[in-house]
This record gives sequence, C-alpha cells and structure tokens, in this order.
Amino acid sequence: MAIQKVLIANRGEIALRIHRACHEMGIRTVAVHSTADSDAMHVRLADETVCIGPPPANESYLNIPNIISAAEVAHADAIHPGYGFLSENARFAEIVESHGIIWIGPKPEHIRVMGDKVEAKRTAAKLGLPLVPGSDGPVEGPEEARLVAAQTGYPLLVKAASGGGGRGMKIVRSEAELDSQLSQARSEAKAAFGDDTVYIEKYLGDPRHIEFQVFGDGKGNAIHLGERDCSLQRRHQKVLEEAPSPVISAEQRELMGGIVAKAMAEMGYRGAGTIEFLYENGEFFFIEMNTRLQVEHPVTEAITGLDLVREQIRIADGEPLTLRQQDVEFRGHAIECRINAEDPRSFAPSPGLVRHFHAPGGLHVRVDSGLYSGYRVPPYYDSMIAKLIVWGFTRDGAMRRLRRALEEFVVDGVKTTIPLHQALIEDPEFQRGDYTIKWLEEWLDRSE
Amino acid sequence: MAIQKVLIANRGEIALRIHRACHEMGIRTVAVHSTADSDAMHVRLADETVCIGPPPANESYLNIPNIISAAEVAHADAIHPGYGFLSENARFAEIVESHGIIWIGPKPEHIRVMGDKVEAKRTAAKLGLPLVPGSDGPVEGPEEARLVAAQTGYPLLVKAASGGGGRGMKIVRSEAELDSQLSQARSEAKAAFGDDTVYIEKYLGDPRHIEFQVFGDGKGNAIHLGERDCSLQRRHQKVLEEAPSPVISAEQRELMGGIVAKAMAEMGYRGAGTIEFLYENGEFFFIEMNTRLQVEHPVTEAITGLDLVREQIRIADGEPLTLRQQDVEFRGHAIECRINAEDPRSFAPSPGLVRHFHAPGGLHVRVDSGLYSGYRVPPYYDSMIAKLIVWGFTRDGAMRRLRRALEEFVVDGVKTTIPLHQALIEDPEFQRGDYTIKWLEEWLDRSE
Amino acid sequence: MSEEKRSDGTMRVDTDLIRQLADLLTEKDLTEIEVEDSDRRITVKRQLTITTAQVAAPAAVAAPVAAAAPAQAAAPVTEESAASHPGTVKSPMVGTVYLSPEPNSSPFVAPGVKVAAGDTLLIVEAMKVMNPITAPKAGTVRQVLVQDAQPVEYDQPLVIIE
Amino acid sequence: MSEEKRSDGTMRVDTDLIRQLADLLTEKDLTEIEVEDSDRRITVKRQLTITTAQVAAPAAVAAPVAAAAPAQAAAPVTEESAASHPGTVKSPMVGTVYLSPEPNSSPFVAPGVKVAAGDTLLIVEAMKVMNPITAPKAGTVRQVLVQDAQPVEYDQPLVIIE
Repeated sequence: MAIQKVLIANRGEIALRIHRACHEMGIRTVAVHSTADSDAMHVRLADETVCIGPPPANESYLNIPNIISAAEVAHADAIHPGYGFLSENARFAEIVESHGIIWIGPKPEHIRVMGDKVEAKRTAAKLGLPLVPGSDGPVEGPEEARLVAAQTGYPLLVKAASGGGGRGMKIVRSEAELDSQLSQARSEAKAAFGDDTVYIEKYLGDPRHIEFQVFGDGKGNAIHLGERDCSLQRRHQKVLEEAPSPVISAEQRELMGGIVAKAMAEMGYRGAGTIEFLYENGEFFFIEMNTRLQVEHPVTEAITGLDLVREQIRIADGEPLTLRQQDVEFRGHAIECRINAEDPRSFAPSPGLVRHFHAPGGLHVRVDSGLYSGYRVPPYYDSMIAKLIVWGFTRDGAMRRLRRALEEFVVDGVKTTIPLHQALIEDPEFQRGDYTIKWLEEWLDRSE
Repeated sequence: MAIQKVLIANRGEIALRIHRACHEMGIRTVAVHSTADSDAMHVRLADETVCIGPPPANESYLNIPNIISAAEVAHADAIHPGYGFLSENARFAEIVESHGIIWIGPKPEHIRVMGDKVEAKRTAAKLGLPLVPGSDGPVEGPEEARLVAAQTGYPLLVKAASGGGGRGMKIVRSEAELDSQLSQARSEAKAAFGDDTVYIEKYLGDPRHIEFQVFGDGKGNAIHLGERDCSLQRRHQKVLEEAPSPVISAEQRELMGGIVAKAMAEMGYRGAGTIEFLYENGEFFFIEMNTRLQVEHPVTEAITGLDLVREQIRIADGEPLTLRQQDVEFRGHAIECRINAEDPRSFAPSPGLVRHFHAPGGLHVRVDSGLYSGYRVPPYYDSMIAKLIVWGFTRDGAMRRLRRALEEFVVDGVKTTIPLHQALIEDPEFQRGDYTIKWLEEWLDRSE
Repeated sequence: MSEEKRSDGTMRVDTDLIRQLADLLTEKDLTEIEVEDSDRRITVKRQLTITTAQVAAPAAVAAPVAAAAPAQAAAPVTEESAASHPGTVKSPMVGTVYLSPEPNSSPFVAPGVKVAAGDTLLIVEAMKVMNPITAPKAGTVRQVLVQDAQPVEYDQPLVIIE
Repeated sequence: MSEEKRSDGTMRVDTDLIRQLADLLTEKDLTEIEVEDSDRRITVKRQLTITTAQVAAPAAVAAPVAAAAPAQAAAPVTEESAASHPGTVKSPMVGTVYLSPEPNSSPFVAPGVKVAAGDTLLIVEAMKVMNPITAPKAGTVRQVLVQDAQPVEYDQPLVIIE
C-alpha cells in the first residue's frame, strides 16, 4: 500500500465520507478547508488540517495552487476530490499527477473526453452504448428529414444546432407534421441564433433517469454494480434515489450492466464512474458519463455491501478490483433522501445555527452528515446537509424504514427538506414506483 | 395482521429498538415508563405513554398490575417485554395471555422450563443437546467415581451438590489424584454446607462462550441464525460480541445449528431464543437457554439482514417464519460494543447529564441508543447507554470500521467505556480472535 | 423585607429571597427552584451555559417528530400546577377512575365538600379490582381533576384537598 | 416609578424592578427569574448564553475524539492574539515560508527594523514559485511569527508591523 496520507479536496458530508474510508484503511487524512469551514466535522476529525482560502469556493475549494501546496506541506501521497468542485477538472488531475501525487480518480484524458458533450457521445457510440436515435448531424431538407424520421420513429424532435433551453425546438408527432414543423424550426432557429442548422432526435416524452455504477482498474478490467433510479428531480437536482430501480428487471440489469462494463473495460477506464441514461419503454439512451463518485453512491453500497470510496482508493493505489463481476451480489433495496437546509415548500436556502442535531439510528439506517449540535451551516455552499440511506429486504420494507427514520430525524434551527421527504413517501404513485423525471415537479405543483 | 398497538414493557435502548420495529411495521406503540424516564427517547417517540410507577424497577418496570392496567387503558393488543425485567417471567406471560393480550415471547411453559437450571438441563439432554459430561447424579464412593471418570476423562471437577461460587469444588487432573480429591471435596462440602453429596463433571479449563440464535413458529418449525461469540465478559457481563465466532467453521455452524434448530422444532418453541454453550477443543457444552431477545441480537441482524424484533412480532401474530433454513444467508462479520456509563478503568457507574451526544455515522455503522444531548442518565437502572454495531465483509474490515466509529463517538458529560473498547481492539490477541471467557478479566488485570 | 402585595396594586418582589434561592441553587447544584404560595410564585433558574442549551434542546426533539408521530399520553394531561400543589392526591396506580360507587349514583365527593381523613374520594379500577382512593387528611375538596371512567397513569393528580 | 396598572388600560411595567431582576441575574449568574403574583408576572431571561453554549458545545466534540485521532494543523498554530492585531500581515496562500532571499543570507526583516510600504517581508513558496510578501504600509516590525522553512496555511499571521 503506497498511500499513507490522503488530502481530501472537498467539504461537507463527502469530505467526512472520504475521511471515514481512509481511517478504516489505516490511512491518515489531511482536511483542507476554507475559513468558513474551520469547525466542520471532517476538519475536527482529520489528522491534519490546512486552511486554503476564504469562503468563496473559487478562492479555496477551487484554488488549485493552494490545494497542491497544502498537499506538499502536509506530505500527502494522494488527493481525493470528492464530487463537484475539482473532481471533474482534467487539468487539476494532471497537475496532481505531475506533482507526483496520486490522483484518486479516472485518468485525466477520460475526464476530459467525458466532460465534452459531443466527444462523450461520440465515444459512447464507439463503445456500443445506445444513444438517442436521430440524424448523425445536420438535416438539410424535407427529403433527408423523412428518411431520418423513418428510422427514428415518431414522435421526434427537430432541434436547432445552436439552440439551447428549448428554443428552436419542435415536436413532430407524425409524418404529416414533419414538413411544416421542420421549416418552422428552421426559421425560428435562424431568427434566434442566426443559424438555421437543425437536426433530428427521437422525442422522449416521459423518461426515467437510470444510471449504472461502474468501476475499472485502468488495466482493461471493469465491472458494473447495477443501476440507480434517480428520476426524482427538481430543477435537475436529484432529490431521492433508489437502487435497484423499481422498473428494471434482473435481465435488463445484466444486459445493460454487461454493455457498460464492457465499454469501460475497452476504454481502460480507471476508478469509479457513472453512466447516465434516459429510460423509456424498456429502452436506454445514453446522456452522459460522470467520471467521479456520485452523491447517491450509498444506495449502491447498501445493496452490494461494497465500500465504493475504499474501492476508489485501492484502484488509485494500483490494486486490482476487489470483486469480479460474478462475485457482485445484489441484495435487497436501498433508498437515499438528500436533506437540504431549505424551506421544504419554497426551497429558499436556510443556513444558520443548528441548535440540535439528532440522527436516526437502529437497524439498516445510515446517515452521512457533517452536522452536529452547535454547527453553523455556512451560506456559501451547497445546501445539502445530510443524506439518509435506508436498506430493506424489499422496497416496501425500505420505505417503511425510511418513514420511521424520518420521524426520528431532528435538525433544529434551520429549515430542512425532511417534511418534503415525509410527504413524498406517502404518495401512492411513489409507493408504486410509478414516476418519471417530470413526476416530482408536477407533484410539487399539485401539492401547492 | 391482528397486532395494531404494542405496549413496550421496558426502557432504554431496547425499548427504542422495539418502537422502531413496530413503527416500521405500521404498529402503534405505547411506552410505559417510571417517573425517572419521562424524558426518555422512546417515550418521546411513542404514540402513547403511560407512567407506571416511581423510579425503583420493582415498583414500575416490574409492577405487573400497573403494566397490565396500562395495556388495558391504552387498548394495546400485545406486549413486548424486551430483555431483563419481566421478559423471562412465566407468570407475567400467563397473566398477559389470560387478559387476552398477545405475549410477544415464548410459550409460558417453555419460559418456565428453561428458567429452572435442573429442568433446563434435563430438557436439553432429552432434546439431544450436548451437556457437560459427568455423573448423572451424586457419586457415592471411589469405585463409582473411577467408573464415571473413565467416561468423562481428565481433568474433571468434583463439585458439592449444595455448593456454589467455587466452594466444595476440586479439580482432578489424573486418576492418581482421584481418591484424595474426592474425599477432600466431600469433607469440605460437609463442613461448608452440612452435606457431603458430590458429583463429577468434566473440567473446562478455558472455554469460549458461544450461543446460537434460534426462532420457532410454535407449530413445530424452527430455524437457527448461526452463532455469536460472547466470550469477552467481565464479571459475567458481556462486553463485546461478534458474529460469526472467529473459531467456528461453516461445518460446525451447520452441524450445531442443525441440532439446536431440530431441538426447538421438537419442543414446539415459539419466538426468539438463544442456546448458550461453552466451547472448548471443538466441543459444545450446553449451559442454558434464554427465552427472549438478547442484548447482542444486532450482530446476528447484521450478518443475516433479518430484523429479529419484527420476526418476534410476526410470530406472536401467528405468522410463519419469514425464512426457511436454506434461505438464511450469512454474510460478512459484525461486532457489537456495549457502551456503559461507567469509568472505563474502575467501572464505577457514572450517571448524570449527557451534555453532548454525537453518534458515529456512515457505512455499515449502527448505533442503538436512547441518548441525546441534554438527556440525564438516571442512576436507577443498568448502566448500558448505547450499543455500537459495525459490519464488514471480513472480521478485519469490521475491526477497522469499529476503530473509526469509536473515534467519532461523542458522549460528553458522563464517563463511558468507549476508551475500554478502543484499547481492547488494539490488542493483538483480540485482533487474532484468540480469547476465551477468562481472557478479558486477565487482560484488565494486565492493563492496570 | 416587604413581600406583601401592596395595596396600591404594584408588585412587591422580595429580591433578598431571590438572592437566597439563587445561593441555594448554587449550594445544592440545582438548575431550578420554583416556590409558590397562594398568591405568588418565584422561579429561579440557572442553566449552566452548556446545560442550558442542552437541557433546552430536548424539547426540540419532540417538535420535528411531532408532525409524524405526535407523542400523546394515553391519559389526558391535567394542569401542570396541580402536580406541585401540596394538597393534591395522586394516583398510586395505573387504571380507570370511577367517581361514584356505581353507575348513576352520586359521586363520592365534589368541589366544596368537606372530607375526613380516610374518606373515599374515588375509585381506581385496575385489573378488575376496585381500589378506593382515600383522603390522606381532613379538608375541603377544592378540585376534582379527573372525569368518570377516565384512564389515569401513575402519579397523575386526581383531587386537590385544602 | 409608576408601576400601577393605569385606568386607561395601557400596560404599566415596572422597569426598575426589571432592572433589579436583571442585575440579580447577572450577580447570581442565573439564566431566568420568574416572579408572579395574582395579577402579573415578570420573567427575566438571558439566553444569549444558549448561543454561546452551542457554539461552545462543538469543542466537546474534539475532546473525546482527541485520544484516538488528535486533529493537528499541518502548520503550527501561532498566537491567537496575532490574528486580530491590526498590523498583522497574513499569508495569502498555502506554502512554505522563507525569511531570507537565499539560504544562509540575512533575513529580509527582523523585529525593530523599519519598513516602507512594498518592502519584502518574507517569501512564501508555493508550487515552486517564490511569492514575495510585502509590507502593506510603512512601520516597524514588531514580531516575526513564523520560522524559516515553516509551512503556512491561508490567513496564517506572518509578521506584525506597527
């Protein structure tokens, strides 16, 4: 084991998560922190601490020179970037490695490729991952459109190449509409972006967000750890995740998991990654790949028993994957609630003093949180203050345990989204697993 | 499901444990409590509460009329006795049942039989459980002694029938010593107890305490959930327990587990029980059976995934066992530390105000505790204030996780045995699993 | 010192008494003393900085929980003040209260009624047994705090005798 | 002072009494005094302590943990008071301090030396780059708080100029 001391280049619950994995491996930890985080739990628990800047993230948690200097003065062997901040910054990864420090993350070139949307799709296609069907590039005239549409099927989307945010986008429900919608999209695109280039893509009306956890050893071996269903989102932020997905069968898991694992093996991918898909009518469509640990990784840990951060560190240290694919066992069901310091109705952030913190305990209940009684939630960063993860043999069992755990959870002094989760899990559609990526926002609208 | 509301006739962490299982099953809870426990966590969380008496346990937690009345005024369908207090009181079980209330426990006759040491051994022998070999009754003269000794083997013990606490007990290491030790034991017994009746038993020099968890449905079906190693004891109080035992092989588990499960099936045993053995040189010797849930049940939950309290409630409700023996899967390793409000060296009790409580969290760490910041540990009851249970794929992994969790555990205001556990898990003999029931006291003597 | 209520209606507070109580608090390592007589009450608290916060905090525990699972006494809560009244007769057991010897008969006592020591005030039924609750001393019933057929818990105030 | 309830129905509050009670609170280090008579009640509390308590509470977290894993700054801690001194120059980055331009040469500054604004006080090396730290204003060096070749963290006091 070469790694003796890890610098944790992050904050909050994920910094604590990494600290825990390190200490369980006998590795010492260096917490780097902004002046706003001197009292953070992981800073208290770390073996060494270095203040790296003022509260704004770009002067502290994104301050590459200070983080590298901290690693040097503390003699850290390795840097774990967590998620967010510098975790998907290929240049940072390269700088870390060029300083002779082990980067606990994927190879910088893979971070770079997957960070570029166009490159990522091209690579995914090359590796055999299913993309959203459509024209490979711009569609010129109605003739070509009809040919593409015949392969893609209806409904489909005509999208402006220069567009974004829904502008210059038309839904075509049948061939009869194709000509008029195509020319409308073109003129809108011209008007809005000065460019009338459009392309065609299959329209996914109401998909789920399903993602696969993968691990590669960087030497051509890779495994998948099944999927997570992260369809419950508000403004593209995941709110509650579960594994396995209520709608994916063991056969689908094995098939799609096999495809993504094979892709990662071919790529020579190293460390943890997540391949995100939209899923509709039994079909998967690649969206993007995250070349890092995910917030929701604990649901995968709960159903596989594996410690994913430990796995990351082992791989960074040059060790092989702990398990072969055939050794991966999925057991039971896990749900994670992200608990934010926000008003549960308006979602207005609610930083401030946590007068009383009491986490639920007992069987198969896990809390990942840096909170403690007397902690002050700083206003500078993400509002997620805790993750509650429960496991049960069945999805019903996990939901009942979740209800019980939410009842016991006390965060007094700041507003939290605990009441949102309490309401959510009482919804019959949620209970049936009957939801898509649009469902939560509609549910919130209905509940108002 | 007939049970809608359970009265919890206990206090502390086990009362909270039962409350959690009930709420996860959609069952309402009634917490009965002494005046000293009005602020207890499970009292705060219960759906209803009834004060049943003043602090002394014999006027509250052992006050059968008040508990039965509480069940009646609160219209509880069932009573869960936890462990200790009235949990092994056959008369209480009968009273509960005679009031038409479901007793979440074994049949009263089984509680009674197993509560009588002589009856318990006779029953165990009849059911095929291995007893400590020796004379079936008193040994008259040297001739008979030699015959018994030839079957029992040396070393053996000559014990006064009226004796106790080691008095009137002689170790015989070989046949040459038999005559003289026998007559010495006889005269000591005569002098000490006025009765020179003695019997012979195999001498177990340095055994381990291994116990098997069993469940019966009361209708002739029973399963075992493997063993727990509870050899680490101080003054016959368990301090740290683990499952599986570091010294029991899968074959031994299957063999002995099969024997105990068969015994329980034959007996028609209902609910949870524990069969305790001494274990030496590969052999098991029955000591006693506990006809209730054990403090250390969470280590079994951790390696099987089962919720044992839920299982108890289901069985009491007349439902079948959740699993057949062949469905029981053992996975990984679990360790439980009992954390007491005691000085970690003198073991003097340390009740009082808990100024700050912060339980460790994260992957595979479970805390069962009724503590919270501001709670006052009352001086009237058992000093156990928390149980910390960790799981790992391997015993090494569990120990590393335990070390990490103990580092994070904050109980400020009262003294606790956390430092004892921290020292214990650093001992190389403990780390090798190389310990017996005498080991901890010797270790404590050495550490002084 | 003048602790009488002044005829002009202003409040007279015996600050010396407060001082004494505060010293007692220190001496006996208490956190609160409350004294009350028929027309005034004084409370003195010291919640040692840390203690304060944390003794206060538990109350917070109930709040967030409340939404999901409000903890409610099976027996309705009676007035807080009754618990500390020196003439309060409390229930020695858990059970059901009966105010009269049999249904539809008149109650044992009522407010204003004089009782002698040993007079039955009411009955608490527990496990099918009727347990008469008697007056510990002679006096006048000031208040009956429970209703007929109501469940009561241990230590619950039943009747105030003055 | 007029503490009578006024006939016009407005509230009369005995502010002097409150003052006395508040002083008592301080004197006896209490957190609450409540006095009540038949027609009014005054409560005096000082709960700022609570906030302090809870900011203080976390300190408790470190203690029990310390035995197992003492959290120690990689960079040694300098005097607390220096952090708040108006003339303190703090490190703008993480790195290693050098007090002189090259090994074995004399230090840039020393206590008692007068400096002009812009004069180099010391160097912080970060990522192989030598960053001169200069005096923000003219003055006299009162204290150099770091040693040669010592690692420093962001905001760490380096030099005090008066």
